[in-house]
Amino acid sequence: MVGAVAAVIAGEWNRHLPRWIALAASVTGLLLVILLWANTSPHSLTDGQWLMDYRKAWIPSFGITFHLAVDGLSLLLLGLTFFLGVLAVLCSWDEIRERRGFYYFNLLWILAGVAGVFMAMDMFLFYFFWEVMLIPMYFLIGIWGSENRVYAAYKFFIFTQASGLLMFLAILGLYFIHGQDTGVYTFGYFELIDTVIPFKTAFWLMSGFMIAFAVKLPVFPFHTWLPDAHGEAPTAGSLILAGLLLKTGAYGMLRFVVPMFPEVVTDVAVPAMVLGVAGIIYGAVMAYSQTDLKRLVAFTSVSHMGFVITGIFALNELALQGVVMQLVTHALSTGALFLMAGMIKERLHTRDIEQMGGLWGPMPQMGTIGLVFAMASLGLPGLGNFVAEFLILLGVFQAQPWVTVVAASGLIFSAVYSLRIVGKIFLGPRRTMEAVPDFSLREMLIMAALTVSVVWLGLFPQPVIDTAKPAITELIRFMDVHHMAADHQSYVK
Amino acid sequence: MDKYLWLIPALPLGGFLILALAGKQLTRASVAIVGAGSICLSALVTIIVGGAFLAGMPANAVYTQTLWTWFEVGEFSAKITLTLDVLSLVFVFVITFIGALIHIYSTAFMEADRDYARFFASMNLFVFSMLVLVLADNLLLMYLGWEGVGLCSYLLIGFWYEQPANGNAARKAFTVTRIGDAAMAIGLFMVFQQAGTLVISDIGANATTIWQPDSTVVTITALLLLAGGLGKSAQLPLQTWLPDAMAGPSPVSALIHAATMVTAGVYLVARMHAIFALSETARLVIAVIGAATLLLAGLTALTQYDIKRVLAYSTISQIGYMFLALGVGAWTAAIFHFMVHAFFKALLFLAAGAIIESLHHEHNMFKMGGLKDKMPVVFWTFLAGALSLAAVPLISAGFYSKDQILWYSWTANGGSPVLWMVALSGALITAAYTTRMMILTFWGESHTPVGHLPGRRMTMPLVVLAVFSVFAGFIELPHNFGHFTLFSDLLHPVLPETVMRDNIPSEWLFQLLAALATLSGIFLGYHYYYQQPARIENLRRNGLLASLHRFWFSGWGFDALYDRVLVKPFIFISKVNKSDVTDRLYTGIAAATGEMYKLLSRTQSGSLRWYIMGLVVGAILILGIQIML
Amino acid sequence: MEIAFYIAGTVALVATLMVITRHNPVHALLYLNVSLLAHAMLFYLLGASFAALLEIIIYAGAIMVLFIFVVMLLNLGKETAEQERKWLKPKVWMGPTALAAILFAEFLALVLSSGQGAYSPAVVGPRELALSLYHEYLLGVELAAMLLMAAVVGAAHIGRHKKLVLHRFLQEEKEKEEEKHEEAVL
Amino acid sequence: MKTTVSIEVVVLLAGLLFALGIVGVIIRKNIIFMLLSVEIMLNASGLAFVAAGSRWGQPDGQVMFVFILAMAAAEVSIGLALILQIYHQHKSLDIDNLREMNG
Repeated sequence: MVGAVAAVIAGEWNRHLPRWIALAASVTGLLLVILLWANTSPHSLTDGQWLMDYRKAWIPSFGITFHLAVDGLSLLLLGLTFFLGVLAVLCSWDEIRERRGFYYFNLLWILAGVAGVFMAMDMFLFYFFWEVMLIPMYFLIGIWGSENRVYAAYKFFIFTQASGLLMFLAILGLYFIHGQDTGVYTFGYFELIDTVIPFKTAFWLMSGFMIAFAVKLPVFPFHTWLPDAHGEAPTAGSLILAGLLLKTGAYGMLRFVVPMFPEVVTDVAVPAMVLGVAGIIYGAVMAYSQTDLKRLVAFTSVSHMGFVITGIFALNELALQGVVMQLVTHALSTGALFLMAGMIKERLHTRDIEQMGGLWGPMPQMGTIGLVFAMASLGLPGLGNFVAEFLILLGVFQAQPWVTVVAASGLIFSAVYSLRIVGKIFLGPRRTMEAVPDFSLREMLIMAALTVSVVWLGLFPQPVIDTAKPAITELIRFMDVHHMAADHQSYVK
Repeated sequence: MDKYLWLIPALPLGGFLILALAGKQLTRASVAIVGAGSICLSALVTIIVGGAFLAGMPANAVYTQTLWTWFEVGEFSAKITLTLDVLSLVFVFVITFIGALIHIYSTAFMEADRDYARFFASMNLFVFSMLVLVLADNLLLMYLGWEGVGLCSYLLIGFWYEQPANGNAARKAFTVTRIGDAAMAIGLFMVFQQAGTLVISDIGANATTIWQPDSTVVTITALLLLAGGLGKSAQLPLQTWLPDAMAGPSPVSALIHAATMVTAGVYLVARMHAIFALSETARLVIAVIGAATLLLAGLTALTQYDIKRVLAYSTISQIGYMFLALGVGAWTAAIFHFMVHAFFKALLFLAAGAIIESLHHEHNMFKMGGLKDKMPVVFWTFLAGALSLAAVPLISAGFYSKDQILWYSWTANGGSPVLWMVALSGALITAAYTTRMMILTFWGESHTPVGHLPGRRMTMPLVVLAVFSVFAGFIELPHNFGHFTLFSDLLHPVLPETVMRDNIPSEWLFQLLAALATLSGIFLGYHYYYQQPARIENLRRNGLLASLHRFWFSGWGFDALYDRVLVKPFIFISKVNKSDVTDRLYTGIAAATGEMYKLLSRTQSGSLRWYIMGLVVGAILILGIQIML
Repeated sequence: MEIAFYIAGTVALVATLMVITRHNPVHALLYLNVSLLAHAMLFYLLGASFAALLEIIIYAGAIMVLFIFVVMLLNLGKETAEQERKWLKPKVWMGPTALAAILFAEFLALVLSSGQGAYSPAVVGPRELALSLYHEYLLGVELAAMLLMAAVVGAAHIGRHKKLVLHRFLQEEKEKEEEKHEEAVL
Repeated sequence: MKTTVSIEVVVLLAGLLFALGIVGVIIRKNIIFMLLSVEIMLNASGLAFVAAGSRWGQPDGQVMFVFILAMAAAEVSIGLALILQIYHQHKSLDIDNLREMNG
């Protein structure tokens, strides 16, 4: 089973043939994940955190292994990866007309990188995949983007690359500290996680990881690459960027930062949450003033990711479950909004919302779907985002009530910008007299899939929650153990 | 019968789904059948289930039905559970029954509209959400309905989306109520943190063990929940959205902005009475807000030209009465007034809609007039509603419900003479503006020719509602009128008895005063608008009064205030920062690098002397460092 | 004999100062020669007699002659002196001098802080020098030889061959330009 | 014949000469003068080497001087060749006229 998934990923690396192969590959990936989920969910969720484990020596002399493993959290995100992968292939069906082979090659390569990031259990391998997803994204923006694409691509690349470098330094630091302590030089996750690090060093190492993940997420002061990258990327690029690449940041925090540096994380929780809240509000306010539809949606991402980081650092089960939900639902809702922006652009040849208006008349279907996702992004109950935001806020309230109070104002701002989207695009008088056809069958299929998922997540989120549960409880347990250990130490002193 | 409970909300939901997914393909007739039929069926199920419920009252006086577990994390669990007790029964009855009538009315009213299916889809979704709101057994599910009605309200206010003004009104409505909702969400978090559950019955049962009476925590929790209610119910200070919400079609105004959604706040407070009962401060706040709102909105209503805006402000004012009743602890009186108000206000809106449509979308009352003979059915039904609104003694349902509130506002435990005075002057104002509206609309000269008369499908609901507005009052009579308390008895399993103060004065006196206030209000309106309209002009010429008039007309300047204090600064900050200040930091780094490059490339001048200078300076620096160290 | 040292040092300083301030290249060269002879004296006083000899023979003899040849070849005379006079203004030399002064001050500070006492220099004769040179520093000598070789070849190459070719090109270009100019005028 | 001098004085003298050389290089525009100043600097450093060698009674200082000498000879021959070349091409020895980079 593991080998199969790995083979899919490996197989994807050298596809040069156009869209059918891309579609086939991502559908296969999706099917495999679903199969895996169906196979394992009933019994193995209760016992043990890891559903699958695959290990093979890679560069043994440096303690590097090709080690992939999947737990509930990774499984969810993997499912998301391939689901969005299928949609991304579908949505670029007609949009991309030049250099198709290379385009799909890049797309699949990104998917492979993201999937690898979600599964890698070896720090070196993790970094490897982390970089793997970066460069094709750069090409995707730089080659198939719109007017200002080179600037955006550079900005994206420099931000993520610089932060990735910091992470690599931190990984190396961890590697050597662990090696000196135990004599075993290894990049393995399970070994490194137990490394005992002095607080000060731990702080710096964590900062290395944190900055990498925070840039990717992106957390408030590091967000500026996002609107540019989103604005210029092709539709599928925005979809992947919003849906998957941002998630790797959050995944990294959940998987590495929190369990590896529990004491430091507890120490910096409040500032991190404040940053998160700043991101929520800043993103929302910024979103309100944007006239470029894609930039607008990008800023809403900043706002939503603010919820994620706030939730992660609340460090309790409610909030962490909320974070997982938020990752999934945000990918769906924001992805859908980007898709819609792409579709509108195909029809009107503009992303400027000042030039839109009254599109409900000619495109009632798109209007309805657009409304659904605008509502999802403002957190309307009954849609997935509400469950996520509610759980996060509820969890954060247990930790820091005041943070929640401020974050809740994000609910108001999100209403303001979401309604602005709907109002400017679909309502009001018509601005253009061009004929705008409603959804084609292919588009309808994409949007219907997204809508059904987001509603399903809103009404029956329990399967997702159950799947992520072992990983989350493990995380919480880890925190508790460390707390007890820390308490114990302080008693000894 | 409890296993059919789910049908009540499911029917409108089914209607919504059919219309939303297949609305394009259906004919107008089938849209009307699906749209209105689902609600009528729902009303029928309500009557059957409600009848069964009342006939064989279960032991704990509730029907519950758990459909599925929504989500469960750690100790937190939210289930999709419907629960029916008498309080929700009253609401469900009003929602489905009035909803059904309004839907029937709309089939005719919206006949000519392009988006027939969309209208009914939204209306059905609204009814569904509202039913979920009142049937929810936990606060989270209630929140779902709560936001759902907000969404539908948004959709329906902005129904005629081509006019930007409608879209703005819709946005305003959603945003303003959202402010309350955010506060309410925080309230939910507090409740969960303290009670460990969001199930309403559990909270109610354990409230006294969880919270100390009059502790700060319970007051804050109560006030946060109240904020949600204030937003939805358009009470001070979040009332500004409701008058603008009249941009929607008239049936929408009737259903959402008069009969049902705006009373969600009343429902919330009544539902969570366990918490509110524990906080003296919170109840005082409710009462004061209610009193202030009723006075303020009443005075504003006196000055409006647009018939629907008059009705909107009167709605705000009447809900103010309900909040006042809740605040003083007269729970059942509030619910009673809610029910009666739902009947007559829906009636008034529908009749106003009929008038407006007949007069080619003329909203200004001063351009109406003389409709008494031209539209007799509308006139008589409107009169019935107006009598109820003005609370004309004995013959109108409004009198019985409002009189009860007036009475309790003095005598109930939380009441006081000041509140009573305010409520009484409110009654006078209500009567005055109702009379003004009646006279301007139906008497006097005709200013606009009547287009076509409303058809049967529009008048039938008017008549039914008129009957209810007159007779609904008789199910609850004052103590001295034979003490007939069918309604409050009904509600007592859920809501506590109103606690009275000691040594209260005689009720007769109060009723007399209330009646006097109403009649003098009517007289004032009659005098100024019928007998001597010239006097109004004289009054208006007075500078002070004219500016007062302007002030009231603008809704006491709240819109301008919020615009100045909240909206403008927000937009300003947002616009100023459009290109993102933090980006400057990074582009700054990039620009600095560029500058450095230019600077350094300037040094590559090819001038040997410069190079040597550079060498020397470098040597100086290195030696300098060595000396320093 | 310290007095001889100080005299020689002073002469070297003054002569050097004159070198860098003269306008006429020939004068400057002569002062440089004086300076070099003073250096030789200093070397001798420091016990490095062989170095002093080399200084006189190679530097003051051979290298200076090279300079003089070049000056003569280029026919640098009064015009150059005039030019130099125009260039050498206080505004021009103040800054660099100040910089050099700072550098020297730092150097001074460093040297004085080391605190070495006075000593009497030991005489290191040609014999030891030769032994050292062809023993320890053999590689360096070979390298120096190669350097000199390269210099000879390079100088020959640069100084003669290319000059002519480029010179002719330049003239041709000039002629062409002049022709064009004339055509344009006509 | 025996002199006693403090090493500081010799080194300072070398430093002073070196500084003068620097000044010469910087302030003169004529390439010939710059080349002369470079010679001064080379000599100054040679002086420092010789002084150091004599301080410790070792031949190394003089060896270094010999190398410097060799290098100076090479440098001067190449430098003068270049000067000739430059003069023929540009009819000028002004270093500022010879800038061909667009800094």
